[in-house]
Amino acid sequence: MSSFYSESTFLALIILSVVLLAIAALLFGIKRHLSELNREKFAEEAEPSFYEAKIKPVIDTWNPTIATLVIAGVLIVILGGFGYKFGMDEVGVQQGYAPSQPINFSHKIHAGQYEIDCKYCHSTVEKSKSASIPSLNTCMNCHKYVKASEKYNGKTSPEIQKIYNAIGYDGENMEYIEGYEQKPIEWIRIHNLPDLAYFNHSQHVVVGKLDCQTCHGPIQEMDKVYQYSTLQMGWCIDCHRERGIDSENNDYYEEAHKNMLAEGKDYITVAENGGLECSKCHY
Amino acid sequence: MIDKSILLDDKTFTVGIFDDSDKLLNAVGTLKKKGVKIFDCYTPFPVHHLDRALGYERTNISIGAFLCGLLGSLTGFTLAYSMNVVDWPMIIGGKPQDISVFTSFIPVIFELTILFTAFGMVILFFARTRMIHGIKEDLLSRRQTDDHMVLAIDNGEPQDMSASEIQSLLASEGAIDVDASRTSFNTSLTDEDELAKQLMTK
Amino acid sequence: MYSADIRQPLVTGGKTYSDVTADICRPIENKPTNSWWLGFSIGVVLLLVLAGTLAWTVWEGIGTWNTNKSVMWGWDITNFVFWVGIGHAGTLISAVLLLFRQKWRMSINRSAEAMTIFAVFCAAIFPLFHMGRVWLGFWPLPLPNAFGSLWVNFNSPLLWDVFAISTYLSVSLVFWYLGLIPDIATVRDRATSKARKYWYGFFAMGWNGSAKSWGRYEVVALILAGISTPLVLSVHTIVSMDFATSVIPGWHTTIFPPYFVAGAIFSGFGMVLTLLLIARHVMNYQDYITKEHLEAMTKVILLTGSVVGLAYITEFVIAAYSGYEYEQYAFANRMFGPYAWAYWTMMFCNLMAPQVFWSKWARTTPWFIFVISIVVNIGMWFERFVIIVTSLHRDFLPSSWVMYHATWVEVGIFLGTFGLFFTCFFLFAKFLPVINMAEIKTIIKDKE
Amino acid sequence: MSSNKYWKGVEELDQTQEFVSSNANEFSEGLPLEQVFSNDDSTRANRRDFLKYFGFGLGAVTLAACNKAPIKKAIPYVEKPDNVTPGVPLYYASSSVSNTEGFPVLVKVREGRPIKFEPNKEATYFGGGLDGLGHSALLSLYDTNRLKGAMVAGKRKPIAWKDFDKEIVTALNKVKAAGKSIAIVTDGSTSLLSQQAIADFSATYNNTDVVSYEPISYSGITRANNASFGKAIIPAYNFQNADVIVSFGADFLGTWISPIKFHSDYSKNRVPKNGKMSKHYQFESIMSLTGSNADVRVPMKMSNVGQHLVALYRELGGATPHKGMEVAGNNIKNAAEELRAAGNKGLVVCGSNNEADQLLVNAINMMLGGYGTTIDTTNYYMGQNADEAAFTSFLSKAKSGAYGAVITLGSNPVYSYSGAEDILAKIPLRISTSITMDETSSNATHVATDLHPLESWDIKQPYKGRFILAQPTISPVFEGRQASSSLAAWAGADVSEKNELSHAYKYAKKVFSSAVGGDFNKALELGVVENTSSPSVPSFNITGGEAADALATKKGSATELVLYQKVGVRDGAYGNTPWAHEMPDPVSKVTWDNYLTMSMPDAKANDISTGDVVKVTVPTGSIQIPVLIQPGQTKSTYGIALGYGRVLPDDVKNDLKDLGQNAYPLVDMKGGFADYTIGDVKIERVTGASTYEFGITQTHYSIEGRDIIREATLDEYNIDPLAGSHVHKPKMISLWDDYDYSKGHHWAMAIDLNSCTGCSACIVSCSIENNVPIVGRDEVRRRREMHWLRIDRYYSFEAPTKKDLELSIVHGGDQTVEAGEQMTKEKVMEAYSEASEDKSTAYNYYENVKVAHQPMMCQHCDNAPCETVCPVLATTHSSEGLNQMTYNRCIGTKYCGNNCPYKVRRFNWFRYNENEKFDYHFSNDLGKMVINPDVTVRSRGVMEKCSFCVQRIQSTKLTAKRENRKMNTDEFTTACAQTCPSNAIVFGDLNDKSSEIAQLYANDRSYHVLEELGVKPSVQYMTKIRNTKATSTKKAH
Repeated sequence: MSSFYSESTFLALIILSVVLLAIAALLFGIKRHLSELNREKFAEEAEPSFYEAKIKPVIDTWNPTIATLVIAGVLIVILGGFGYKFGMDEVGVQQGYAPSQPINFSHKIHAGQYEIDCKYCHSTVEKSKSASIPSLNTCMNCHKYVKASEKYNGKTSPEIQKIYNAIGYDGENMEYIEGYEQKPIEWIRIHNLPDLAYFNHSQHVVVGKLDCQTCHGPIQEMDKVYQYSTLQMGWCIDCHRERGIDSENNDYYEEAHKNMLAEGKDYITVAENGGLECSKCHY
Repeated sequence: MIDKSILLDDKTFTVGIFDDSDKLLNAVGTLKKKGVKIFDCYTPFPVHHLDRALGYERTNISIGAFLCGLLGSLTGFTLAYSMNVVDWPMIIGGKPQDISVFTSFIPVIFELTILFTAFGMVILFFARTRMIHGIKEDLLSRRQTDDHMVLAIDNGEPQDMSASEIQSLLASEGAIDVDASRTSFNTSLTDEDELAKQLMTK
Repeated sequence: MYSADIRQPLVTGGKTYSDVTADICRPIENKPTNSWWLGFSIGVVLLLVLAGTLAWTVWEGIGTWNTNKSVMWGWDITNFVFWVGIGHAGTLISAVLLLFRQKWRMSINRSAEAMTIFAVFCAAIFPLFHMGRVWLGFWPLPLPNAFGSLWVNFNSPLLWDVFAISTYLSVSLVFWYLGLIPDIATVRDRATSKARKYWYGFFAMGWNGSAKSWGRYEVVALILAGISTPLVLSVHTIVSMDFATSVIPGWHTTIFPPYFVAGAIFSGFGMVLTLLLIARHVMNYQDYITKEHLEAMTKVILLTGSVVGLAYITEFVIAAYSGYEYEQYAFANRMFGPYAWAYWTMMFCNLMAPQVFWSKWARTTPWFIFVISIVVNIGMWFERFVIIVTSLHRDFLPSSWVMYHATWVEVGIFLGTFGLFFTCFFLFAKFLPVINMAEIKTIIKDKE
Repeated sequence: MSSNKYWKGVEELDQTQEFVSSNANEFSEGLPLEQVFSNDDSTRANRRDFLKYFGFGLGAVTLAACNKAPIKKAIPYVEKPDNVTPGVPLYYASSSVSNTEGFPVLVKVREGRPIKFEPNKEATYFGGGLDGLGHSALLSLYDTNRLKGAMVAGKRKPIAWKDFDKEIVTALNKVKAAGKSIAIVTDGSTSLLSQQAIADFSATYNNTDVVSYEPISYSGITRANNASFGKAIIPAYNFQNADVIVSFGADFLGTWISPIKFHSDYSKNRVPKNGKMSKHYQFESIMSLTGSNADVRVPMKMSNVGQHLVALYRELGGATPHKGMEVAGNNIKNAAEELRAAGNKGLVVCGSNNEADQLLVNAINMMLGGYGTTIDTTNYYMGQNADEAAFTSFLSKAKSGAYGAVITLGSNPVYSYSGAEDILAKIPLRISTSITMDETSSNATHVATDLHPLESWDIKQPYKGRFILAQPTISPVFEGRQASSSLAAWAGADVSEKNELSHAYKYAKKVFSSAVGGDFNKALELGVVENTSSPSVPSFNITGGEAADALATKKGSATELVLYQKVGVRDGAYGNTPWAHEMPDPVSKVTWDNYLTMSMPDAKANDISTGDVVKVTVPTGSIQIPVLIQPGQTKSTYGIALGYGRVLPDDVKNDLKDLGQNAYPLVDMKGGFADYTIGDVKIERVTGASTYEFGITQTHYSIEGRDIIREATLDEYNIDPLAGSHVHKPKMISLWDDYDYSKGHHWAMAIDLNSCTGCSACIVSCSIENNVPIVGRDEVRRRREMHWLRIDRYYSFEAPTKKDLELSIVHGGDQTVEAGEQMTKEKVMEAYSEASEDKSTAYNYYENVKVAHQPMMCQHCDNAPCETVCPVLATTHSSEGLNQMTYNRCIGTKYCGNNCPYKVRRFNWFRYNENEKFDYHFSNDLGKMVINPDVTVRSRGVMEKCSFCVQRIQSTKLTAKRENRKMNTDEFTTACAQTCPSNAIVFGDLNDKSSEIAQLYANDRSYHVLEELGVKPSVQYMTKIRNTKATSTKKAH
């Protein structure tokens, strides 16, 4: 019942069909123009075109009032609709945002190829609202030894060298440099939620039992991380309307689970559990 | 949809010009009685009973208005119901989240009914009478929007009486001017000199 | 043949059709007079004040007003209701009087409708700019959006307002424009300059005054009048619900809808009179706006003023009878509290002042009517001020009782709306026929 | 500002201890913030943006803090520091900043920033509450005017500590060589570290004199106790043991000695249990917070307090020939009767600083047998024990040129001691240790900038045997050094940091093991160590008769000026914190100002009204100040609050520049002690001065007879538990089925009007928790204060005689007021007064006003009227019963605010954050650090209001869900309930039948305000029971 509105299909379909019609008309015009050129070339007597023969009489008999209003209306709907949709869906939405990071860290290698658990590095994801970017010493747990030198003629990979430069590690002698002035790595944040929205990773990962990929996409295949989801409110709402909570295995939901069984339902969606209420995310 | 009977294109008319609505009404009555087919009359103000004298049916535009209003009511209800009850019901001031909250929708339904009726009807009217911005006007007398009333008879229409009989009848009914072949012209798109020339020839 | 049952002629001076046309088109076709320039300049200066004060409000925040934690609506909504009230006369005169076949309306309905539209423009400024975040002013529209499609609250009287005011404005515009078409055609056909020909031609929509068109036109006008009448009533009813549906003592009153509608007609006629008396004097329209018209309108003022007065008294009696201490206090506080001056100004202006119209002399003396019409306007502004501010400044908990006085910004915005109003009105008087020529022509003969 | 660097941190957070210790220098440089603050973006940063700047380095500051102060060694209260998780707060037990004697608190730290004080519930002795000023003082940490390091007079930039120390040591040695003395002027701090450091310093410089100085003196008590039983102490008062409390001018709930603890003790006995509650008599001249809560409040003149004490002594059977002076209504006799009946459960306290008065008080308490029960001289109070006589003699010695150097250790005598500035200026070497350029520092030659208490180690001993440990909760923001380390440095110790362990840490550990003993880490975790002994009864050296003789001849003066402290500002030491100033005074509701309180009869007699500026002349000086008419004020007495008129550095902004008048110069030192009651007051209206407008949050003082606060007397309540609630209310009907809140949670609050004293701590706690903006005096004048929670205060008085009143219809028309009726309408009260035949005493009724306090916040109505009217659904209800305010959806029509019957909605009229005009610490880079990252900083043009601390609800629910368990409602509470020292506010889940809130809802005293509106509030109040004999509760109409 909700998808009709929530997906804004109504507006989208109208706009789409109008655009397709416009393209068809354009193509038709080009074709006619070409054939006219052709005719001129062969100096043929111009036979009445399809337009002149069939369409013009219709237009001539059209009511100018209705025609004007329809054209104006269609224009307003198209322009206004596009403008509004642009304002709503494009401004501030950074889906696909993939900035270059100071270190070309590849999730494809780490998470995909080596299957390192996400939580190894993003260690606070089960405890806190933020998943946190790992500190350099987490990197060093492996990269003390892993230098990918086999790919670089025995030298340390230049990307790994950046870690060493930052933390002050002598890759040759495998030891930390005393008194080294450390420099932080300034990563560029990709997933930005506005200040007014409260999002908690632990809620979704621990309680909601979501995979990282649900929101972050096939991160294990990304050489360069990009923003997979729109991170718009509508996107959150859709998910909250569809997904159920695990009421059976969490004692917190004991009462809710009982009520659910009493009502003969299979599961409770997040929305039914109050997941669409404003102060779940905005306070 | 357009009422084609009001178009003056490519026609020539015998016109009688009156400066008094009573005389015009009398003339219409007389002509009708004599079986003259009158094309239309043009007056600067609504002359009462003229349409009846010309034998016009009352317009059924009100039915269209009613349907538009009905559409407005439905739109209002659908809007409110689908948004506040179906798609995203919320707890608002402890009010129910079902159809019983309908009373709150009444003002919006009412306003949309009026809005749809008014716009629908006016659009129908414009469409019926072929009016929209940028349409050129078809005039038979420059003063037909000022103080002259024009009784127009289509020359292309077969009449029982001869043209001259009709003209003299018009003159006898008090027309201040009778013209046997007048074609439509417009003021807004025609240059003033050009217009003067056109009017001179008539 | 069809004379109306009116004792005095509606148009005096033995005008012919072409006299009417000439008289009414004169201001349009001639160069503006000095008095027009003077009035227009004042209007524009005030309009600049409006622009300045609104810009300041948006730039700094509505903290530049003096509204506070208890009186969150002050001059803003007072002015809104004031202007919406004024905006009722035009459509009402045209619609209701058309339905009642009151032919005397014909001289005044054009300018009254124009006034309606300009007044609604002025009114619309306030609900928009009283928003803390005016740039999000489109949010009360039920548009699909990216917030999961978060809709609007159909329970809220403010949302009803959005629908009511926008419907009222658009229907009034249509009604006004429809009436203008034959007259624009007249101006078009008299025009000699290219630009005038083009523009009046553009807006005349090809009107040629055929009997068939007139037949349809009259039906459409009648139905529009028919639906505009409940619309007019509904708009101020809904505005009154902004207050009536709340819990605040002094607001939470079921009498509000009829009381507000009567008040709106009252204030609307007051403003119509003010404007017409000026126009009549400046444009020498004494033959079209006769004393008969003035008398008819003063009678309406007398009636509606008395209705409003009755509402004031009823409201008070009901509050006294209610046994509800907050309601009782709210009304006692209006009369004798710190804003008693506003209450008694209102009572004087709205209830007492119009009673002079029992006198025939008062009803037919233009300068006197003008004075009373101004008094009525002032009184109706105070009515809204009394309802809004005195109810809010002392409601339930005495700890939150406050006083409220406007800042220069609020005063500037209010004055500025007069600038907008008069600028629009002077432009209207310059470019469009202020009296409905086509209709006037139908009644020239009704003089016997 | 933007070029300053406040934080040291790394980009990345690290969780392991090893990493921190193995990378000692890791945090010395490298600042994400430095860059952030150096561009213009910083001016737009707010709340969660702050986290964005840290990006991924959340918590960096926490770890950076280890650099200077090894937090890893500190034991956090709840979690171990190696569990530091960005987004999850840590709580450290520490000591309150503003209570220099030491008061246990928890410091809530987010990502290395202390963002809030919360009461330490482990420290049961102290009551588990906190006061408004205590909360406000947090901002002193983020004060942009803090000094950036060691300063030498005349130089704008800090100099290196090494050079500074060298200069000081050379200078000190010169002083020693010249045979002059060094003075150390300490404050009343009970810091063991300071004491140890002073001892070490004195060992090196044996020419050192130590004198302690406090702006507010309690030496009358200490000297009287010394005379009475040979101990120059302030005893510990146990109000919880007292059944009858008689206070003569002691504002023990507001400002006297240790008010937070007194609050909790006092309130334990104020809720009727088994038909009993304590009885509180208050005799006073000004209307104090304590007086506003008394069962019997009697106006008196403070200059007559000795005579009244004599009368009480005699009534109690004391052997004295003197009669003393009775007060109106024979209340001394009544009090004496009740005290006698209570025996050792009676307690008499007195706010006078006169030794003679206190001697008689001691005698009376001895007679009652209160020593050992209500008064504990064994585990006595250690704070505020400075003796102004010692300071006066120090000054006269200084005047003679005996001192070559003075070190002011935390104290600020230049501000609060008139004349100290000139005398101190005679000492060539003046070293101050304040953290800001205060009055004393700007007068000093050197400033050895101290660390903020939240950056410092300390061990305090507010009560004998009760220790409070303070630990740093943040790495030093600036290059300060703890004062104890400075002293040690000058005494020759090496105070440089070794192995990341600061000198102060080692010092604290040393002092702990010698002075306290036990497990240091355990002590840090709890924050308090108790090492008390059972109270004993002292033996008296002096009889009451002698004391009475001494007082018998003392005559009161015809007019008197009482210098008092305001609850929010106290002595003014932390008087530059905007939160404290914006907190309305609990009694007068005035913010940001001090004023001359004047009684209604005096004002009427002299035709003075509130806001008139007058010149007050007393023998000690004169002052120009606006007047505030204060109901309850004794006729012919006037009051001015101390602690105002601070001279702050030039770059403080907005209203902090202009903080009232300094009344300290008026303190009378003639008798060798500080007398805060001064006779012979002359009031002249300043001609030509325009009326001063106060920023006052409540201007209407009466309740207008409305059923908003319900009251009953104890007797009535004992007969009928529903007393006070017999109000005719309409029957509620609903047009539809109400929403069913019985599933899941249903959050609700209960407020006991009996426990609530109106102290306003909750207001400040709420403001800090919820990032409520400070708007300044001018916005308060326009009635736009933003507090989500306010405390309404209403006055009423009882008609002693029957009178016929002529009144306008709005005030109920002509009426007859019977004797004993309670008048609750402003105009009725005025008309009653005016109806008096004797015009000179007409307004004396106003001396006897009764006061009621009522906290008021969003009632989270189940049928909320605000929700219905919002066009855009910005305020809706949650299924858990919360009225949700969605700021980002709000377009600011303000309709909801108008339609709120409780008027608790607050609108952001301006952009209050990031706005120079409203720069009260939320607009600068440093002040922003105090912002709670879990709560949105509201933008301009949106409505806001109490959310029932929904961020706490959500986080507690989440914790429960994560831990796979049911939620306990006592797991958490709202910020207001948490901080309430008298436990008047209870928050919880109504659907949890075992919870305290569910039980309170079933209480007979419970009612809802304005329940007849049918809005179904979720906040419930409980009838105020007064322990008075009054039988009539009829209300005048």
